[in-house]
Amino acid sequence: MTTVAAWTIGVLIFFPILWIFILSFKAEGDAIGTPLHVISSAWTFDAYGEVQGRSDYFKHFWNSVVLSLGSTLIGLAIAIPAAWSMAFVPGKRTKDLLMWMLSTKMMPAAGVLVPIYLIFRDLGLLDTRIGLVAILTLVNLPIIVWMLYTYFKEIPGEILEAARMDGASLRSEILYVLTPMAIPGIASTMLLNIILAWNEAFWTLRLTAASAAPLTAFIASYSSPEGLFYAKLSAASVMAIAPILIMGWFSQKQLVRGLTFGAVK
Amino acid sequence: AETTITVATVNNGDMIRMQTLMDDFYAKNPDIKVEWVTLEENELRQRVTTDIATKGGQFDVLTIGTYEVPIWGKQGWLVGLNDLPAEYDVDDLLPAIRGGLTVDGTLYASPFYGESSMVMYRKDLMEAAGLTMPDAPTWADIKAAAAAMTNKDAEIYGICLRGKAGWGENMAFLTAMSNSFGAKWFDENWQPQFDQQPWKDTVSFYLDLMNNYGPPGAANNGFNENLSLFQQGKCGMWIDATVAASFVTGADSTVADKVGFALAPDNGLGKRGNWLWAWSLGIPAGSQKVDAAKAFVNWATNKEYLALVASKEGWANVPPGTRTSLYSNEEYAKVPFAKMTIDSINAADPNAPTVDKVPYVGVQFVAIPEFQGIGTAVGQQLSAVLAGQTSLEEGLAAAQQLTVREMTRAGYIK
Amino acid sequence: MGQITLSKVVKQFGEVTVIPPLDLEINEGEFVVFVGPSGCGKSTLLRLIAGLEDTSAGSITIDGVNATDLPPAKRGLAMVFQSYALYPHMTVRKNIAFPLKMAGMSPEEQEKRVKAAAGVLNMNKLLDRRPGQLSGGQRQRVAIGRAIVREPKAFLFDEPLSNLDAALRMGMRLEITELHQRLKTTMIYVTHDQVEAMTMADKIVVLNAGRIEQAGSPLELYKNPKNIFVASFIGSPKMNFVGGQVAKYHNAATIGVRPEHVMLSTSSGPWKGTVGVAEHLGSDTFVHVNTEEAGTITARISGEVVVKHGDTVWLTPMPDKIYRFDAEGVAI
Amino acid sequence: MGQITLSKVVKQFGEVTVIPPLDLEINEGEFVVFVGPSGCGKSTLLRLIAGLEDTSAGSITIDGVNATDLPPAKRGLAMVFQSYALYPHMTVRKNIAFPLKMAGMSPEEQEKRVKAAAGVLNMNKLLDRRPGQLSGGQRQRVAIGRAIVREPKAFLFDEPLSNLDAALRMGMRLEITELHQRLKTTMIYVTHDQVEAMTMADKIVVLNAGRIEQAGSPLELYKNPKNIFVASFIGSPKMNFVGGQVAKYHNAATIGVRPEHVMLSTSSGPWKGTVGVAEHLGSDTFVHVNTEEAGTITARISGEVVVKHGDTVWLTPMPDKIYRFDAEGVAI
Amino acid sequence: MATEHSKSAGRLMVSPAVAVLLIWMIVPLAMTIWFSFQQYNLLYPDRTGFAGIENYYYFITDFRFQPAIWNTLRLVLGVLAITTIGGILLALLLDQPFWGQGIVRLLVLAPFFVMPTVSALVWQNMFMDPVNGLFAHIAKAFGGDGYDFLGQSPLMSIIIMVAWQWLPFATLILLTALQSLDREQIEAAEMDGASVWSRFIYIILPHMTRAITVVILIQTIFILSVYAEILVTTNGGPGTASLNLPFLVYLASIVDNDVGMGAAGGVIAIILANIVAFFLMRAIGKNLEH
Ligand SMILES: Nc1ncnc2c1ncn2[C@@H]1O[C@H](COP(=O)(O)OP(=O)(O)OP(=O)(O)O)[C@@H](O)[C@H]1O
Ligand SMILES: Nc1ncnc2c1ncn2[C@@H]1O[C@H](COP(=O)(O)OP(=O)(O)OP(=O)(O)O)[C@@H](O)[C@H]1O
Ligand SMILES: [Mg+2]
Ligand SMILES: [Mg+2]
Repeated sequence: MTTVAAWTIGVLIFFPILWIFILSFKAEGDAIGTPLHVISSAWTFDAYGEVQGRSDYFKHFWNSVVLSLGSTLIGLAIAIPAAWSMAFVPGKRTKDLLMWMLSTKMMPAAGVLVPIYLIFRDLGLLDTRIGLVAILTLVNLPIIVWMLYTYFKEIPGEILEAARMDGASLRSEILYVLTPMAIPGIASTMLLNIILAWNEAFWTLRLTAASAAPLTAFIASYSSPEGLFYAKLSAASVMAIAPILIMGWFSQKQLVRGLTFGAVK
Repeated sequence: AETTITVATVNNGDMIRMQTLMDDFYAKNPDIKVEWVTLEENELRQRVTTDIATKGGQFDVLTIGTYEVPIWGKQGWLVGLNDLPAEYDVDDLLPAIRGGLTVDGTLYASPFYGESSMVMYRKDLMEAAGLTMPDAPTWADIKAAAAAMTNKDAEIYGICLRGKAGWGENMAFLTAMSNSFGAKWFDENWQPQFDQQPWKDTVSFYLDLMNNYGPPGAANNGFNENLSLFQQGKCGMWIDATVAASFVTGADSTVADKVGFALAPDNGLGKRGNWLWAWSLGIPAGSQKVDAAKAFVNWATNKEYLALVASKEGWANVPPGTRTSLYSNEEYAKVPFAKMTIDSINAADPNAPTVDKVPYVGVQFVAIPEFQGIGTAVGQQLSAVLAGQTSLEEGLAAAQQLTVREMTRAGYIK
Repeated sequence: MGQITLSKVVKQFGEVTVIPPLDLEINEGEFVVFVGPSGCGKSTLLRLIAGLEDTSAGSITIDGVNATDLPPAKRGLAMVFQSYALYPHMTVRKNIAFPLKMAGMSPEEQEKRVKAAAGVLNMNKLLDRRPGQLSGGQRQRVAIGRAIVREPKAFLFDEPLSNLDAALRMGMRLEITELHQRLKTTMIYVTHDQVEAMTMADKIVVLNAGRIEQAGSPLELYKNPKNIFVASFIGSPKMNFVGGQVAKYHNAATIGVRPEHVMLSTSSGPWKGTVGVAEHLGSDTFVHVNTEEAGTITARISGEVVVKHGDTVWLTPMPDKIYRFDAEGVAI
Repeated sequence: MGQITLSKVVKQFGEVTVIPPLDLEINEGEFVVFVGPSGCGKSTLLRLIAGLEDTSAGSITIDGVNATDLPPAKRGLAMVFQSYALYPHMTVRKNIAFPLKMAGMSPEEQEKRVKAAAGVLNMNKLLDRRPGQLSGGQRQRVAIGRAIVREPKAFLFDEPLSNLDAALRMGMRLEITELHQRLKTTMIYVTHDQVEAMTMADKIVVLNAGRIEQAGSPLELYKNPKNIFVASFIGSPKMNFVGGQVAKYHNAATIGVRPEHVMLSTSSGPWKGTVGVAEHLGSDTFVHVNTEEAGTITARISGEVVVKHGDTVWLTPMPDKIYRFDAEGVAI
Repeated sequence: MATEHSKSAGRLMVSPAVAVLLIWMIVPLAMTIWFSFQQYNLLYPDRTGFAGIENYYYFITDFRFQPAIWNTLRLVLGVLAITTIGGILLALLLDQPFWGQGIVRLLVLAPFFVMPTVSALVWQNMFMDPVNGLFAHIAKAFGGDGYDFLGQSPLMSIIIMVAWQWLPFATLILLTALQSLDREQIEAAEMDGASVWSRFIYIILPHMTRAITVVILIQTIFILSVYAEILVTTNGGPGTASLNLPFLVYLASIVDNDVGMGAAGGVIAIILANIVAFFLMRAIGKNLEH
């Protein structure tokens, strides 16, 4: 009973993804037919062939990897010390600071595009991975800091004190004791950030041209082509989301634990 | 040394096809490498506008339309193309198209393909209904035909028209249609005209057609959605871009051999409801690689390229609507929609688009920078009217009000 | 090595004074236990000595050197925390070696010392496990190992046994005592368990609201508590206190008598009462008697006595074991 | 009210049999304690009685009614959990009133009963706090309050004191005992602390791997343990066991002697040894002696004796207090 | 944890990071504020200068402004309602033991990884299309007509798309919270005679408050700035039916190329977001403590 209900709902929620997966293996003419027709018609790799022929998937894929990993690592490097200070040497303003950081995430990106574009132009960062890494770092930093902060707060201060008694300098304390202890938290922060960076579709589209464009730009060229496009769009979508989906599935335990933002003790 | 140029282009079929033919270009220009940025039309326009206005310099060749070229050319943002080599044969360009891309005697972009709009219809359905479509129909003919062909139970809708909001979507169609009803955007003092009878006539006729004979969800149908519907045989008629002709008669279409073409309808007022557009290649003034860019533009838009496509993909797939010579080519004349396309293009006059005199150029748009925003906002209003969310009167009143406001702010209305 | 002197040490948190000026002398090799009720400042005092908190005033001298402003690492003390504060991501070996690594010792030397410490604590087999794979008692040992390995001038323990269950507690108590007998290093030990204090300490320091109520050897405190507070804190079960007429008769505001010094009779005695609860431990019996004259009195009787709830009994305090206190609670 | 009978009760988790067929009779008003090592099935047995687990076989009768298949709420029993399982988001008042509210009682009636329970447990002032703001002992009381208020046929306690510190434990132990004497309701109490078992129980049930090793009054178990398992479990400090020659001499495989039955002399006795650690409690001294003949023996001496680490002493077990066990560990 | 030594050393070591962080966040904000008072339209390079509050004035008096505010709120509340209620129900379901629990978890989690653009495209074309969409096909199979989701209920359609993407997030946080509930508490309630429903209302739901709070907070942050889904599907229409604040800002700054007005819109959006955040923190912030 539970099994049936849970599976039904699980499959329903997953269905859109399953459906584009199926459509991506159909000919365009078949893909637009009734569901029964879709299921029963012939399977083909044509859509994938066409998509790959039309755009350089691997370049976009590699850019996505570099951007999401790069921004995540830099973000962590900045956020770990900041979160350390907030969690272990809190001031009166710590909570406010955190809230303020989060509120900057609510700023509509469109409103800042031109200023950023101008800065990027002057610094020669347009269409470079470095520039995008910087922007994605900036965009996701509040979330990273917050996640790490909630994690660090759960680490007993006694352990850091023990390290201090043991003669560790502040650097050693963070490097040898805090960071390794927070590995699960850091890992899930990384995962979430990679996902957010991978799916970010405003800046990645508007600050890149050819060389730094990630998969979001790749998918943007399929959003309204001419003629029948269900199969091609499905194939492109599958190619764009598959890597992150697979990564997410493999690491879901980590991810879910970290996603709770300290909500679950 | 090798030069790499970045080409921004829309994801339309003809452009995609160009990307598959690059071997020819590399053979002829071994030291130039081309990087593509392919985006959806609106995305591309915004992306390119930001870049050129801020002199970001990320692109060396831009795909832009007849709306941008006059505005940008005037700003000095584009490199003049008067010095293209002789074999480019600038005089071969269709005069209407060339006129739309020229500012003060300088050609600022080279047309890749040009289009107007026309009626595409199902010959078989017309026949079954006992009707024939004149080559130059009136709106009344269209309505009668739509009524006759509609069979909702069989999922056949008499007419498919654009309803999706956007200055390049429903407003392109409606503005062109309004021209044939004697309507206009602005009078000679830049006063918006949505509160006048001709606009009301236009929109109510449009609503009448769509509500009675159109497909469900038309308020979200743009070019592409309608194309899908037509290819599946669900539309009796479709009034849209002439380039669609090659798709509805192409391989993906279930009705390829049953399509007839006619000029866009009129109302006896001397203007037909068709537009004029050309996707063209321009070079931003900030480009560091103008020579390479010019070489590319020349390759992509001269006569040889047409021949190249014809040899690889057949005449039906040649980018249409740019050159006189194409239409005098006998092979091309066999293409079923060739004549109707050139007739449609010739029927449009960007410099005198409306029945009355107006202070602007552009058939289905108004070539001022504010038009994108205003057109989109008005488009939303009319889309809401089509979706039944507001009434015709309210929609037009809102359109009038917002247009007045924006034009006042921009300083046109003193 | 291991002589610690606190003079006029004060600690304030914001407005609140947790430790008023306090003087304390800890001799070399001594096992000093801080006891006192929760919140009385035991941990704070220990942390001041460790250098984990700054003193607000006063000075701390370690082996004759003024250590008041030295950082924790420079004081040469080792601390065992209540939670043990083991590094969960390191093996036992790495945990123990950590202070040596921080001191920049060579890996060979580290290994040698770790081996030695592990030998002392009998945990050679555990070296490659992680803290998560250890039982409470084993963790405790690792924490001590981490302290030993640095050969500190003194060990500081903050309630190291309070997370263990009763049985284990007893064993670990013995181990620490034996360790002290072996190493002869100064140890400062915080607890609020008076059995621990009694059995382990050379010197007990009884704290109350940051003040030292009394300091001395366990038996001294047991035999001559300076005041009611100390008397009630030392000894288990707790001393019985009686006021009123009975006390007046002894020329005191309050008298105290320990349960082990109360004799029980089924026939006669000065205090008559009914048995409330009788706890039969086999070896002893704790009888809680509700008397008219003296309120509820607990008596501890060796071996087994047959009394039940509701029985009428008579109690006699041993006359020479009666403690007398004045109205301020100070012993007379 | 409160007569509970288990007959041939079996509990299996999957393939594993945790409780083999077990019979047990609990009389009305009795205070029964289940003791045994960790994992022996104490909690499981309690939960079977509560109805939180289904029996795999056998039947449970409560007050003559077959309750084997009744849901927990219908059995009329109340349970106090090890973690107390207080509802953290409700005030103490709401916590205590919860069972009444679930029973559909009117708010006035609820309030009346809550007040009464709070009075019994002396926590009128705590009613508006939340569990998070209470100390361990106070939480314990709320948990008991929640149980009392329903006037259950029997109380079930699962190690209710194991989260408290030693001092508090003693106090709460007394409180529960007094409560039992007042209410005279059947109580079933699980612990692995034998001091609790000894002091509280009318009847102790010693469990080992789901089997009942021995059941009887505390003193019965103290005096006549059926086997080594029971003997070592009951009594504190633990009984000393000696095998080998010494045991053979007593015609047994093993002999046992309790620390309180070992006499210490500085001059003579059968077992010579050196003092390891001497723990001075004031009232008693525990002396741990390493003997040649009998291994390490703990002796408990009343009052204060002056022995130090390393002293040579002689031990004498009281001859009539020697327990003899055969090779299977069964008492002879 | 707090000697002057460690405090000052800590501050010193952390200050560069915090500074970088602050600069990173302040620079765009300051530039936005600066531009919001400037005349700056990309297509009019020569019209520049101080604009006073004109940009703000025009942004706020735009007839689309009010609908945009309401739609923003509706969108947030709609998605929150679906995801939290749905999330709680799903969490309760997935918490039961059943065959294939791990796989179902993965299935439920999947939408969280899908790019908003892809999700919108897929929903719009393959599901909600009134002629070719799957829903239309299903309706037709039962003799009905395809429903014009995006034309007739545009905002609802977008809420569905966004909710689909965020439901996994809510479900998994709530599920984790549910699993952290002390079993003994449920058993205690059972002993106390609480029915399944009472247990849910009085024990389980209060236990999840904190998790629900986090779900609401995080989702609000992200949903307040939803824009890709609207861009791909309805462009805010028909009319203003699905226009939200970020999209209005997008229209101003990118479609109109009016940088000044876009910046003003951005500033207004931030102010409103902070007001929402403030009330949110007031209303539920205490649940986040300890
Ligand atoms: N960082 C701090 N800020 C403010 N007050 C503090 C701080 N640390 C401790 N205190 C206060 O100082 C007093 C003494 O605390 P301390 O931890 O030393 O007590 P303790 O004797 O160790 O108690 P316990 O037996 O409960 O561990 C308490 O009242 C406590 O509230
Ligand atoms: N739900 C369960 N599934 C499988 N085995 C279980 C379950 N509950 C308990 N057990 C097993 O049953 C045995 C008895 O467990 P129980 O909790 O009754 O022990 P206990 O005597 O209460 O121990 P403790 O003193 O540690 O609380 C243990 O071996 C335990 O692993
Ligand atoms: Mg303390
Ligand atoms: Mg148990």
